[in-house]
Amino acid sequence: MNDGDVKYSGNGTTRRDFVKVMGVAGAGAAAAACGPPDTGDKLIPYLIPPDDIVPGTNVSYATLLTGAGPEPLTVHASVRDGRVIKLEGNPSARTGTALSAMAHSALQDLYDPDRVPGPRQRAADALVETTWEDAIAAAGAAVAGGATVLLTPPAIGSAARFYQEWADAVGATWMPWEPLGLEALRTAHGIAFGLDAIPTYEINRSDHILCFGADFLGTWLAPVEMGARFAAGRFADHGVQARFTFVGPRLSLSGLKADEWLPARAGTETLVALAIAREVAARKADGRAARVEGVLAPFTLEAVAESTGVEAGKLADLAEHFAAAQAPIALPPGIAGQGPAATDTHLAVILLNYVAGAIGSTIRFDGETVRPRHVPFAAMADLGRRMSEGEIQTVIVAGVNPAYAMPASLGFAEALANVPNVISLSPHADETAAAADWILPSHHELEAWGDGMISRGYMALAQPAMQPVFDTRQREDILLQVAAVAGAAEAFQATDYRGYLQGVWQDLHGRLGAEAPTFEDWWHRALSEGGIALAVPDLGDPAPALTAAAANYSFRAPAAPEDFSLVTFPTVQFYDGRGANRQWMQEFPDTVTKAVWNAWVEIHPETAGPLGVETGDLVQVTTAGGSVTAPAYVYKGIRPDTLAVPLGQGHTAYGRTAVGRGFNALDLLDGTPDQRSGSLAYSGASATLTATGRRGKLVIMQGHDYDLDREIAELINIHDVPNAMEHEIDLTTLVEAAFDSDPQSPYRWGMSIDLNACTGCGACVTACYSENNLPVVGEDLCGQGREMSWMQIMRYWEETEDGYHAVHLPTLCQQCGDAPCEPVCPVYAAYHTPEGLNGQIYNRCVGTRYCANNCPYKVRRFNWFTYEFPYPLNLQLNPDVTVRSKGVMEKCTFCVQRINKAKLDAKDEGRLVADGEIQTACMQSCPTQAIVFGNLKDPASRVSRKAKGSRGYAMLDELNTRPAITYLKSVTHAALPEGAHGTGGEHEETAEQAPEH
Amino acid sequence: MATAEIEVPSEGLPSLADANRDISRPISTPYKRYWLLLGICGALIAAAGIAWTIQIRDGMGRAGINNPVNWGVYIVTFVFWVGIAHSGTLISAVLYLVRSGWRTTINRTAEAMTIFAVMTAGLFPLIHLGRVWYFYYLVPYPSTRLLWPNFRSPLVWDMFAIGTYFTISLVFWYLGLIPDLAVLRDKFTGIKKKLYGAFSLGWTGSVRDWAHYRRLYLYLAGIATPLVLSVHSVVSWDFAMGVVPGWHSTIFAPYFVAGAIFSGIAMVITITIPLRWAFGLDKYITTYHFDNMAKLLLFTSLIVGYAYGMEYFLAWFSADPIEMESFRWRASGFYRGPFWIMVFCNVVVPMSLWFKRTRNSLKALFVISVFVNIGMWYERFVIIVTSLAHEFDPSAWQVYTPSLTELTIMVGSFAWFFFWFLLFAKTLPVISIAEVKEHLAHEHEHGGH
Amino acid sequence: MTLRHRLIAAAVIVTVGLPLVFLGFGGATLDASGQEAAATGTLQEVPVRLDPIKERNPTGQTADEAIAAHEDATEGPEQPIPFNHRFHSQELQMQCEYCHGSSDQTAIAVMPAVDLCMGCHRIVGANLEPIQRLRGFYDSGEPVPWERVYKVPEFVQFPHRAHIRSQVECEECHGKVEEMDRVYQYTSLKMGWCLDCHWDVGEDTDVATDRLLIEQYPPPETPDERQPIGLYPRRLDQQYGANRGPIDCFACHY
Amino acid sequence: MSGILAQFDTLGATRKAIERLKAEGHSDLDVYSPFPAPELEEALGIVSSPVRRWALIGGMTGFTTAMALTGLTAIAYPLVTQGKPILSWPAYFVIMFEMTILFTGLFGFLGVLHHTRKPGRLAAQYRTDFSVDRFGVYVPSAAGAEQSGVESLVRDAGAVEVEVGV
Repeated sequence: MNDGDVKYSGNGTTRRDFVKVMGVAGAGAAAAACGPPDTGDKLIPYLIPPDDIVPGTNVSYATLLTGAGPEPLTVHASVRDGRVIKLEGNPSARTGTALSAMAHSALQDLYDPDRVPGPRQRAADALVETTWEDAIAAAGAAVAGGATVLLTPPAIGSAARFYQEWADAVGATWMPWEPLGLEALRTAHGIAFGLDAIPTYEINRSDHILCFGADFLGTWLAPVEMGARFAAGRFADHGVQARFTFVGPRLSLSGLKADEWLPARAGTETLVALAIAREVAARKADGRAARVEGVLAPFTLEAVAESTGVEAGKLADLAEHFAAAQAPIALPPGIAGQGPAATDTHLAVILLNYVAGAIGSTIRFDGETVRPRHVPFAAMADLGRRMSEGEIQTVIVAGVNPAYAMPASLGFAEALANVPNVISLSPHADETAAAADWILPSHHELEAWGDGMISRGYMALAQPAMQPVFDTRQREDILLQVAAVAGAAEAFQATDYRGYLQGVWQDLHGRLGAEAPTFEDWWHRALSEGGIALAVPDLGDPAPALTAAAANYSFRAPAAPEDFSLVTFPTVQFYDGRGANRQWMQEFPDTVTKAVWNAWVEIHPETAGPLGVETGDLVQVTTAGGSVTAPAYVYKGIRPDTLAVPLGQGHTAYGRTAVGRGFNALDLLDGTPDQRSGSLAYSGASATLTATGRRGKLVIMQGHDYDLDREIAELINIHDVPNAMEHEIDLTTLVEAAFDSDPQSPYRWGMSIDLNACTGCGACVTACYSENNLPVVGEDLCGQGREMSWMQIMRYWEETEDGYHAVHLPTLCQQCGDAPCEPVCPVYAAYHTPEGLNGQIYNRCVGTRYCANNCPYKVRRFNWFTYEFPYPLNLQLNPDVTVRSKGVMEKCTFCVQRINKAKLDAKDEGRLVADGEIQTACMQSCPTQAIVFGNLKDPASRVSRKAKGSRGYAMLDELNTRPAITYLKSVTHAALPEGAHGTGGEHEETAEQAPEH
Repeated sequence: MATAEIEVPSEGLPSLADANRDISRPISTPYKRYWLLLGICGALIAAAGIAWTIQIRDGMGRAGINNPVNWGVYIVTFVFWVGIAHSGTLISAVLYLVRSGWRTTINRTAEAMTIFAVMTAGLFPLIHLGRVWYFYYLVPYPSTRLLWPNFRSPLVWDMFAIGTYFTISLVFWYLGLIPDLAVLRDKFTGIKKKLYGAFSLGWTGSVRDWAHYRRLYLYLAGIATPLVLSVHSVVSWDFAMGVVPGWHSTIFAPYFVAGAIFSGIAMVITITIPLRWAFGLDKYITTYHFDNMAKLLLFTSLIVGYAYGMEYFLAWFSADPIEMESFRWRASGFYRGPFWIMVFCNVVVPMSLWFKRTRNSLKALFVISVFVNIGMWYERFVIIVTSLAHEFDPSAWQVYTPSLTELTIMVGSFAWFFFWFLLFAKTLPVISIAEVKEHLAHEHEHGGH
Repeated sequence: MTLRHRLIAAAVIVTVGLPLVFLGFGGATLDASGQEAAATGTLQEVPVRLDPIKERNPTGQTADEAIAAHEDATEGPEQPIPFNHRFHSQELQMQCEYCHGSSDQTAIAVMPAVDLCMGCHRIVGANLEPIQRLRGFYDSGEPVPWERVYKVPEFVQFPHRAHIRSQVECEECHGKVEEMDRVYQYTSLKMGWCLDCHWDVGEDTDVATDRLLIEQYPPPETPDERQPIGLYPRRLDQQYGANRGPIDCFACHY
Repeated sequence: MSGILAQFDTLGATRKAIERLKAEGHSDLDVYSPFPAPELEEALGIVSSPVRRWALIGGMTGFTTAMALTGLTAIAYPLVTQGKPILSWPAYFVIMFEMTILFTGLFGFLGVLHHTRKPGRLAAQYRTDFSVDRFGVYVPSAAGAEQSGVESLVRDAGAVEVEVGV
């Protein structure tokens, strides 16, 4: 929770000293009921009171997360008694308080019990403890030896400058690398417009989004920002919303929101794009069309339909509509669509955007988006070769994990073994660190200084939010010390990175001109606000001209795979694999399959049927790269001739949580790079599939895929929006009724959830874990239906006339006014509060579990065991929320701790709680603002207005439980079958499968 | 009492003294097998005790139950035993009120069964409690928390109903025992005499005492009858008060009561047949009695069968797709096995009782009664588990399979029940001597001249 | 016969006793410890606002006596440093807030930083043995491991700030600390004891919030006919009507 | 001690003896029977038992106690569940019903103990045969003159054994 104004860490020392003390006491205070160390009967005061901290209250520090998925996020680290207990989006950021699931889980990355606790040295086959002095000395000597390579994540800002200077100073090569990089996109834009840039995709302004595979709502470019833009573009209350067409072999998280799906064969997105571009050009017949006539000529609908497996008719309709659109936009293939000819695909999409007039209107090169440059995959492959040929003396790996993220078939890990000195600066004992000779563990982002340009002209500043948990050091400080030993100290004025950073910012400050504040004030403001907006240089023509190279580009025909074509895709929870060490992410139900703690192979029913394969059966997938045996997931959102596997699992190191889960999809890739951009081909490899006949284990958190027309998940056609309401949701009766809340209470807390805006990204779920001390129970217990998540996102299929549409349904306690769970409790542990909440009093609960039986929404969770929070994970626990122990029922409380705090604040100021003053954790972190919380008794509150909207409905309304949560129906352009809400003919057959999970 | 309809063969009619001797014989005679059985029961109880201890240490997770299916074998077995508990007081009270003399020879056994069954059933609400060490939160007593139990909760009703039922049954049973205890007091010497003497409260059989005695006995029979009906109704409301499709039904109270009587009678038969054989009480418990019980069994079986049918009819008649889906799945889904076992044991098998030959063959009767016991356990399983496993929110559907802990404790509960029953059979007259004498006396009077 | 009479006596107790017990459900008094009785006793005596300075009349205790008194005291845990509250607050007339400052902003008890102690004790009483030990802690950078006196269970959320804002006197819960040589747990902290106040806070603690609430949300003219005594009966209503401490479970347990 | 104890082995004989003795004006007879014998009660002129009053009072107490328990505790700490009234009498009625029955039974039992003077010692004139198959008729304090009369009367009625001066 954010206590009013944000503090900055004046001079780091005060907090350090006090943390020395409070670190311990804090642990106890938080670990209340859950076992781990408690200060028990001791009261530990400060030694010296820090100026900016009141014990027992939260202080937020603005800082920067660059490692949480594809986009950098400025966050507020909420610190209680010296421990970061919660991350929230920086309200002043463009994405507001929104965060991604991965970003929330950065806390568990910080408190990972298996982080490297201190410097390590390889002795024989084991890594043994050593001192920083020895480690630095050894590293320095190694660097002095020359032929050094420094591997880091890409960066813009001081870090980039520092690494370059450092590399120059010690005569090393700096290779910034990002596994799921954007090299193909950059290259394509280079070819098309001679621009080395990443454009901004303003889908919020578009009326027809045509996506060629980019999972822009999950894992591509900027999911949080794109989510917000998408929701804006899909705001359906006025009966209009952007049409969304998805082209590609597999429906990704983003694909699930699409109105229509053109299942093009993997690699043939290029052709689809070109064919449509050709049609659009034919219709537009303007200058731009003429420019590309030649290059598009060969790609007629018929020809393309032939090789893509999409009916020409559909293509024609699509082209028709796309050409007619006011502000069309075509999104590139992203990672999952990144084949052996990635640049071609990107370029094809660019041509389509070009002819459709999107360039310069919905796609802008003068937009906010900036992404650091990095070396392509090909360069890394080459590095591997040079290493194995012994050209490299020393490799310093800081913050990347090539030993895992490079396809095994390239033998990068083996090559590492061939390097005399491998020095890892990773905070985690990941695969690369495991292969290192020395580990000099660096701080976690939340413990470190740093900065970075997160959007054009905005320089974000990162400050340590807490005292390091382990004996680690600032990554750049280590490099400085190493440089010093290597005799390159004089290259730097600053002795530590904080000094260096301030130096860089001094320069920035210098540019501001006369009327600027003093550096101190400016710097402190930057620290407290999380960054500074700088003047943006003029970027020239927003709609640059197409180059001749692009106009005469020769597109290669994609090779048709013999058997199956394989698609490997990153997931929201693991991304490139960095999420695998976090329990929250392992237990995070995959946004598409709802599988947990594992990796799987997605197979179309028509393919699985003949093989007799059902979800959970083990199948073997073999490619040129290798072969894996894994449980199948029968998924209708994929082409019958395509197999899809998620990236990010199958770690051999990286901590207890990650090791030995699922398989590493990269083992299936032979590492063929795209010729032009040097990017790795994540899709398009040809694979063979064999059923092993054995039963594997795949835990799916969704019992049944259809809501059987039970008024649970609702989908309507865009034309029905104005008259969508089945029956008036009469707020007056809803909240005035005495039994919903005390007539004299000014509050009836309620929520509205817009299913149309909800993209199923799951940020809310993880936010809830971190706010409410939810335990993680592990794969087995999940399989037994004993998960503890207070909030789950159900993924229900709704039939449309020529397909199906997924509705993501965030399910949490509905805080019913007429709650079935309450009267059955023999001890009043479940009861109704005067403000309309369903109280659940943990210490009163005796565990009859009657309430859970009687809850129609099945949102109550029972503590079947007492779950452990191994140190230091317990440091993350929120002291404002009781940690529950065995035998107790628990559930969502609408973050009552926040409600109570807000009420206290309001009382202090002699006023009522203002609308929007209370944000539940889920609402706070929702990128699309699908969740709105507030006071239903205030007719002017946002939630009241939303709930009155025409799309509002109450889940399982016929039970008359009078939920405080109003769902807003999801809206699609697709035609819906008469009367049905999507049970279709599936009812019987699917109802059968349900129990077998 | 009108006893004319009793057709005990006048030939070889035991004398009153015979009655004393025969009925109290087992108490003095030693049986090797008896101690063996007692030992086995003890061992099983110990095993269950260990299982429970482990569950308390680790948490309810030791049982197989999960989120949608929060109640499993524990509650199933609880309802099962409450059901068993019913025939006892029913036979005693109701048959007493309607003056069916044939109850005489079995009421003692049946009442004992009631008491032990309630003692067994009463354990399960505790065993299934997540935090059993806080069970006293359910007890209404003035505490520093100033909090009281929620009397709107069916679970609290349950507590009161079961408690009352146990107490009243105990009084009823003990009252019936007093004269017989006096008999034993006069029969034995030494410590036994002292013990039986103490418990017989110095009963002399004075006619004045008999007057008060008969009056109270009548009252107890009177109040016990509505009590019997109320108790299992309350138990059924544990479910019927819920919104769960498959539970939320108005026929539950009569349905459960009938089921309870059904299972109770079955258990009486299951127990009396070996008892009669072991203690050689053929003279007192005759095929006539079994024939009557068999008829009652058949009748209740028909009611139960009707209830099964009616549940489906109502599901269809309600036209509620959720209800319909729930019942469709019950018969064809993951738990179709238990469902059809239930139907076979409770509806099909008892139909053989239409034939007098079956009713009069003790072997057949024994087998059938065992089938019914099994079937009734499965009935509760089907009602509780399948309903919960297939509720409103399809994405929450999840099946449940019992864990070893649960099964151990369930088996233990049977051991616990028979343990007490064995103790009873060895220390107290299993047939009401006084009442038997009453009948014999009248027989002699009539048969005499 | 005596047994018979006992039985009948028991019956009478049951019949007459039970209803009486339930009528007397005022509760806490029934099985409250002596402490609670004491606590509730002093509650009535405490005037609304006391001027602490006037309250306190020094008894001329010397530092050495103070130390000795702390060590000899029987109630409450002995502290690592024999800190004497009586001496500091009664003899030296120090305010509670001087050391336990920001209790009004936070939930947890605020212990003074060693730094604060040293503020005086660099000079004052520097020769005393306990003070030297204190200095030892300070110099070695160790905090003083004070023994905890009051411990609210983990499942209770107790915000000091709310109570201080409602003008609850420190001593209503902590007792007359200025008369304690060694601080001991003065009140039971049992739920019933909390409720004694939460149900019956006086009218003088009315604050703007509640007037505002009443203006905006007047009680309904027609009480909900669905229940005889109003669905949310008096006590719950009045937590909005006057500045009651809430008796809603969720106010403290979550 | 001048009582006379006569033992019979049939119900009929006992009954005859009682009727004659009463006709003779012996009202305070103690009659023992091995099983409940309404006939003998009739003969002795016992029509009803005060136990009924005990049961009635018990029932009423139970009902009111349950009412107090449920109602008062609900008001003591009023908590709302599912919009049900604080005083949900229909729900509370279940409790009242059960406690009514409970108290009826218990009070009735106490009543019997009270009126039968139980627990207590065995009367001097009690014979263990009474718990087997003998009926006993005890005529207390028959003075010398009457003794012979009573004795002959009972023998005449069919007493199988007569003890004088018990």
